[in-house]
Amino acid sequence: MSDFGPVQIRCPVLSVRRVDAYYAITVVAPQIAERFRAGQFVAVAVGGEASAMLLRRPFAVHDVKPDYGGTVEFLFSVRGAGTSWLSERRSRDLLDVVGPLGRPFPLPRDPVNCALVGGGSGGAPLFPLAHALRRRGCRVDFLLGGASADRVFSAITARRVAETATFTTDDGSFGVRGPVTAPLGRVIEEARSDVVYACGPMPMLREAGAVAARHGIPLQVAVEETMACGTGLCMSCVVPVVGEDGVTRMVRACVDGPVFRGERVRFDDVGTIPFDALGAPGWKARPEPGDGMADRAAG
Amino acid sequence: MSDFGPVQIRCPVLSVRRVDAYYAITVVAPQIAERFRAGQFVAVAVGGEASAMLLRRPFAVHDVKPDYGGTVEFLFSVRGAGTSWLSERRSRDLLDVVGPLGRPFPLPRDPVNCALVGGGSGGAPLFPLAHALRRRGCRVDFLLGGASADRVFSAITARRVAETATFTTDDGSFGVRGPVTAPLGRVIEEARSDVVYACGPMPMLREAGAVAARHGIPLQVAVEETMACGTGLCMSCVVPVVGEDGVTRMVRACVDGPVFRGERVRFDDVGTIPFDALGAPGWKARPEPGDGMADRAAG
Amino acid sequence: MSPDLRTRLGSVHLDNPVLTAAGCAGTGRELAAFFDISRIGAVITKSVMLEPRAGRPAPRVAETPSGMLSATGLQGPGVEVFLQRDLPWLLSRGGRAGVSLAGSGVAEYAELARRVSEAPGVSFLEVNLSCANPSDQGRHFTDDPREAARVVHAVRSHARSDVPVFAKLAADVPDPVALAEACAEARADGLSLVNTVRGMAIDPRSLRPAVAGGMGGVSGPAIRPIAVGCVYEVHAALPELPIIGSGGVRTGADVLEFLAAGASAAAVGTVNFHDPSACVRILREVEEALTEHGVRRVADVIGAAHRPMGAPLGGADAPGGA
Amino acid sequence: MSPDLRTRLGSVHLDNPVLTAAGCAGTGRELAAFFDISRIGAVITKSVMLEPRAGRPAPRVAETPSGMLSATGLQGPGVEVFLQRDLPWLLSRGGRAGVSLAGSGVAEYAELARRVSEAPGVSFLEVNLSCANPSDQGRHFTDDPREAARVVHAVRSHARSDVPVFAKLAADVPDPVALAEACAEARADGLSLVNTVRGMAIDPRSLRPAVAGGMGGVSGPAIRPIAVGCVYEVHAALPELPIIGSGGVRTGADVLEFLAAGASAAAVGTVNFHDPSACVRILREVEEALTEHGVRRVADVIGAAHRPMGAPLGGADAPGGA
Ligand SMILES: Cc1cc2nc3c(=O)[nH]c(=O)nc-3n(C[C@H](O)[C@H](O)[C@H](O)COP(=O)(O)OP(=O)(O)OC[C@H]3O[C@@H](n4cnc5c(N)ncnc54)[C@H](O)[C@@H]3O)c2cc1C
Ligand SMILES: Cc1cc2nc3c(=O)[nH]c(=O)nc-3n(C[C@H](O)[C@H](O)[C@H](O)COP(=O)(O)OP(=O)(O)OC[C@H]3O[C@@H](n4cnc5c(N)ncnc54)[C@H](O)[C@@H]3O)c2cc1C
Ligand SMILES: Cc1cc2nc3c(=O)[nH]c(=O)nc-3n(C[C@H](O)[C@H](O)[C@H](O)COP(=O)(O)O)c2cc1C
Ligand SMILES: Cc1cc2nc3c(=O)[nH]c(=O)nc-3n(C[C@H](O)[C@H](O)[C@H](O)COP(=O)(O)O)c2cc1C
Ligand code: FES
Ligand code: FES
Repeated sequence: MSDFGPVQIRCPVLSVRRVDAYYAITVVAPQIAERFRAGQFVAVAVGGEASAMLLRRPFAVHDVKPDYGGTVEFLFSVRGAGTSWLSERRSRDLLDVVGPLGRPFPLPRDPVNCALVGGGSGGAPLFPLAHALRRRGCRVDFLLGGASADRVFSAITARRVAETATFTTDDGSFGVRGPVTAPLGRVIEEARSDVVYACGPMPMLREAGAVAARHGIPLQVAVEETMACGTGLCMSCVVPVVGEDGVTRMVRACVDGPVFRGERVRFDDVGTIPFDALGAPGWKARPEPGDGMADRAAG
Repeated sequence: MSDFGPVQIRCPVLSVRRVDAYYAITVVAPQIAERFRAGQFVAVAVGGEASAMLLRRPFAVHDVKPDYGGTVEFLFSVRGAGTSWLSERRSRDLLDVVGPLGRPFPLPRDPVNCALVGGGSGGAPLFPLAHALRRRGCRVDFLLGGASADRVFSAITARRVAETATFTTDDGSFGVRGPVTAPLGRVIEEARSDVVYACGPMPMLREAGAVAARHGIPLQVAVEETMACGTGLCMSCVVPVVGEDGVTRMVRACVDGPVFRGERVRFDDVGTIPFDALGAPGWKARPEPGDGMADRAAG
Repeated sequence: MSPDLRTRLGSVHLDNPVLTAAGCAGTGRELAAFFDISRIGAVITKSVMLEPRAGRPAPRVAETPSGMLSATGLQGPGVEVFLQRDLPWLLSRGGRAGVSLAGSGVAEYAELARRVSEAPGVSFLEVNLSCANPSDQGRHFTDDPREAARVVHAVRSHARSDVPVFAKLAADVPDPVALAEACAEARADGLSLVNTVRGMAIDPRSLRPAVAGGMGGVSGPAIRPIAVGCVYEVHAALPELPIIGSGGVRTGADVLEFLAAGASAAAVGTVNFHDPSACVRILREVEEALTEHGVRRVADVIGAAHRPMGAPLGGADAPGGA
Repeated sequence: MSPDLRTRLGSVHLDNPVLTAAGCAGTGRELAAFFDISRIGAVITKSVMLEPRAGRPAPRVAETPSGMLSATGLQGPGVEVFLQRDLPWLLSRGGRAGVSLAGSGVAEYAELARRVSEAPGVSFLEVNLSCANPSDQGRHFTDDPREAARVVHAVRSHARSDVPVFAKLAADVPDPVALAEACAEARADGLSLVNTVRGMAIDPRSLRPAVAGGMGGVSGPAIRPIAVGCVYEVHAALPELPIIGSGGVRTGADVLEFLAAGASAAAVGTVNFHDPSACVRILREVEEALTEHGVRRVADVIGAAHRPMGAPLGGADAPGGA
């Protein structure tokens, strides 16, 4: 309906490739490609018409290209039945894709220095971000981590687009052994980073937030919460986020995120309803007029 | 387990072809091909691993060939979601097939004259039967009917294997207009048929039975009842059949059939529990000793 | 000639029988990105409560075969924001609003009924009775027909008299027909059948409940036969009472299944999550199926499954017709 | 080292927790074409009645999303043929027999219990309580905990004392926990949860009920979350009572889901129709999953979902262990 909102389309698969431990699927989807901004994701129906799998699978967009009117690429590792089905697609199959979804990464107006931190498949959305930042003249430093060498995302591309690229693995099979947030402080200092962008599991994001806070620089995170719809309908993906008014609300990661300002996310309270969140059990409406309306600003 | 019973195998699709209004799928399935006898069918899982369709789809085997160790072919028209999915298979896809299932057509010892009557896809099992009969020196006369020209099954093959081939369509677009049982009496007379084999919907089988009875010759029917398992487990496919002891029992079309002696099937009572069927409401156990054991002979 | 899709929910006339189910479409704002929400019969809003509510902790959902398990805990901004922001937005887009109410006690339901029914533009109220009843040890109002009837009676008494009240029931209750009868006696103008079915999923990795709090509600096509059976039995017992059917509607054929069982409209719930354009696709499929069946008015299908085999679809006896 | 798959149903020790569900595997004869039936924990036979029974008219089944609707009406040859022909066949193949009983009144159940339990080789009895109760207007015995308890009590009193009696219940009853408690008080040695869930499907072509008689029972993966939830709640209330879980078991992971919820064994029903080799595949999957979880004894998984997150799987508190 709108030119900015998401669309739902059946798009032909252009290619399915193996990339280390991941599969990369490229679909022809001009309407998604033209709307896309870095940080957004797509939600893909899996299992075909007679599928018992009712929930779409969300994937960060890894790349868009102008070929064939506009293509969209996402990368994924096989985790369960949905990604297993996806990995068996062949070119010319049709995929039912909704996107682009979610709020994109905010881009700085000025050519500042940016550290991009990704854990596992959380590296995916950082690549279109890196390109966008480079177009604005920003310096990009990449930090990518994974369980093992084959789970570090697109290391070669990272080296190409970034000033520096640091890799970590849990097993030490590639780059530095340890969590991807461990070298972050050093990179921030060496690159004089002005802002950190991070995507990955919650504990990693929390740790990135702690490092950024120590260096007094802002952090933008893209969260990966379980999402049943991706379009804001089901309320399954909520995280506790502090609004501009200081009130914590349970906001939807899919439409109010997945990108949030790092210091706004109450990482320690993810998976709970904080007692002081708007509408938490025992919470009492404050009598100020117009209060209820403030949740418009959530996120 | 046994060399005669059915097997369950994942077989590669060799080819999917369109034949008029039907699709023909050939799978490589040596263990099924070697066990197969005319009249038996296969039950195919549809929709893939994550399918919401839980019931196998039964299809009569149309042909077996020795290629690739043994291939099995079945023909089907697209009716609902299951056959629609099947029609989209491509070669090298794997199909989960159970077979061969059911009791085959009994073959005459002597080279007698046989009239084979098939309605719509009910023509399928008559082709391997025709070949088997020809190998025994029997005369074969084919009668094939369908709603329209493109639903008359394998007319060319029928002409080739049979002495005579008569075709009928509901709309008159091919052969004689009208039901396939209409010319049956004439064919029986002209060909001096000794036995009729029929496969198709219940009303057609009933009518074929009436014609055969009028000519005083036996009839073998293969029924197409809704089948949830095809292997005798679910009791969904029962038809009222009179046993050798004169007692009507609700017997399973999938394992006790699909082939029955025509005069044993109570066509008029299909879809009911006849009041005199063993165990019908109000039915009382007769006191003769050993009575209960008689249902071994059912069908 | 394209078939006449109009249907009636008591005194309310709707353009067509395809609605959204409560809690599965917000107030229509998100779906409006995918289609013009004025095209569907009505949007039944997420259940509105008096106060803002944060809902249940995550994880809130798990996938189950042909369905899902959810426990969102009725998160929402409260009735004030609903009336000031959400409802006006829906009406401004030409949408028809069925407003679902959820209270934590009879008095709350009554106040909600008064405030919401007095807002201009509300087509009907739906009373979500699958809420914990504080005066019955937290069991649902649907667990006891008398408690359900008390709520329905309070809502009916406090709502504007020209706004029909639909009581929304669950299928997994002691006796759905008895519950429906109790609601009818309490002057419900109609029923909405069914809410989610209690269930649980266990995470294969942790072997612990997949949804925080353990039990949740099963929805989606998996529960459709349960829902259709419930509509059929209730319609058989109370043929005059209009019913909104829901539970796993995915296609136009599913809508006709609910109508044939006795519903006058069908609401699409979980399938919106799978397919945000579902409602308009379903609407098209309903039209196509009616054309194929040679039925001119959708209202003629209502209750068809109760008529003897071979009886023509349609005729003057079809209740709820437009 | 491959994990220890042994489990216990009261006094009965089984080699592994994978059973067939009543009415979905006959007495094992058909499945024996696909695998050696002595390899699975036990075959629960189709419910045996006193007299031969023709069942319900066709059509008896319809496919539903991830499930099926059925109304077969307990067709069977009666207890005499069962004891003379079917049971001996199963035992001759080395199969373990759990025999399901269905009666049309308390006296019939009692006589069946006596005759069947006295046959040599019967491992346990399962009492199918989802049968019409002639002294209660044809409602099921499960609809009233007192009626269910009467049957269980009669079976327990007439069966040989060393043959455990499992009461098989439905999930869609007023209060599954209360029903389970009534059965426990009537000295059931264990429970079997759950039977099919009432439902209906309507044929899209005729718009009439797809199964003769209208209502039927929904089974298959679609009902698994309902079944798992029922097992979880009953196990929480009656942790000492062994439970046979059933409802949509399709994979080894599903077996572990039932065990984690509190079952001591899981029965495969409808999925046998889809995949006649299912039981042995599932057995292999259970073994693989346990190895992956690093659990040495399947019994350690029983009730795992009731333990706090992070608690190790296993330990001496696991009930029903071998
Ligand atoms: C915004 C967002 C972006 C993502 N981007 C990527 C990406 O670029 N590459 C990638 O490999 N993965 C990504 N993921 C995770 C990806 O969605 C899951 O791996 C995938 O849904 C698993 O599906 P499955 O059927 O194989 O697994 P199953 O475990 O069988 O799935 C069962 C259910 O759980 C959900 N689920 C399982 N794992 C996750 C998870 N990690 N996060 C969210 N939901 C999950 C599924 O969506 C499904 O509903 C992203 C997740 C989110 C929320
Ligand atoms: C022994 C036997 C042999 C058969 N051989 C052939 C054949 O050679 N070629 C052919 O085209 N068809 C054959 N059929 C019919 C074929 O099985 C159905 O057309 C097919 O199952 C339809 O599946 P669907 O998912 O497309 O249809 P849907 O209508 O969506 O199926 C829904 C359910 O109904 C069952 N069903 C639907 N139609 C039939 C039917 N006519 N008979 C039995 N079950 C049905 C399906 O199996 C499924 O369980 C045979 C049926 C039987 C019993
Ligand atoms: C995530 C979710 C939220 C729901 N919220 C509500 C609600 O607020 N009020 C209500 O009456 N029903 C609610 N329901 C129930 C649905 O309205 C619907 O009755 C049920 O899900 C069955 O329909 P379905 O299978 O099409 O989803 C909710 C269901 C889901 C899955
Ligand atoms: C066709 C069919 C026949 C059944 N017959 C019986 C029966 O005779 N006795 C019984 O207690 N349960 C019977 N059941 C219920 C199953 O044993 C099982 O409890 C139920 O189907 C749920 O498990 P499932 O989803 O794995 O099938 C039957 C189920 C089906 C589908
Ligand atoms: S995933 Fe449904 S609201 Fe976010
Ligand atoms: S189809 Fe299951 S017994 Fe015949």
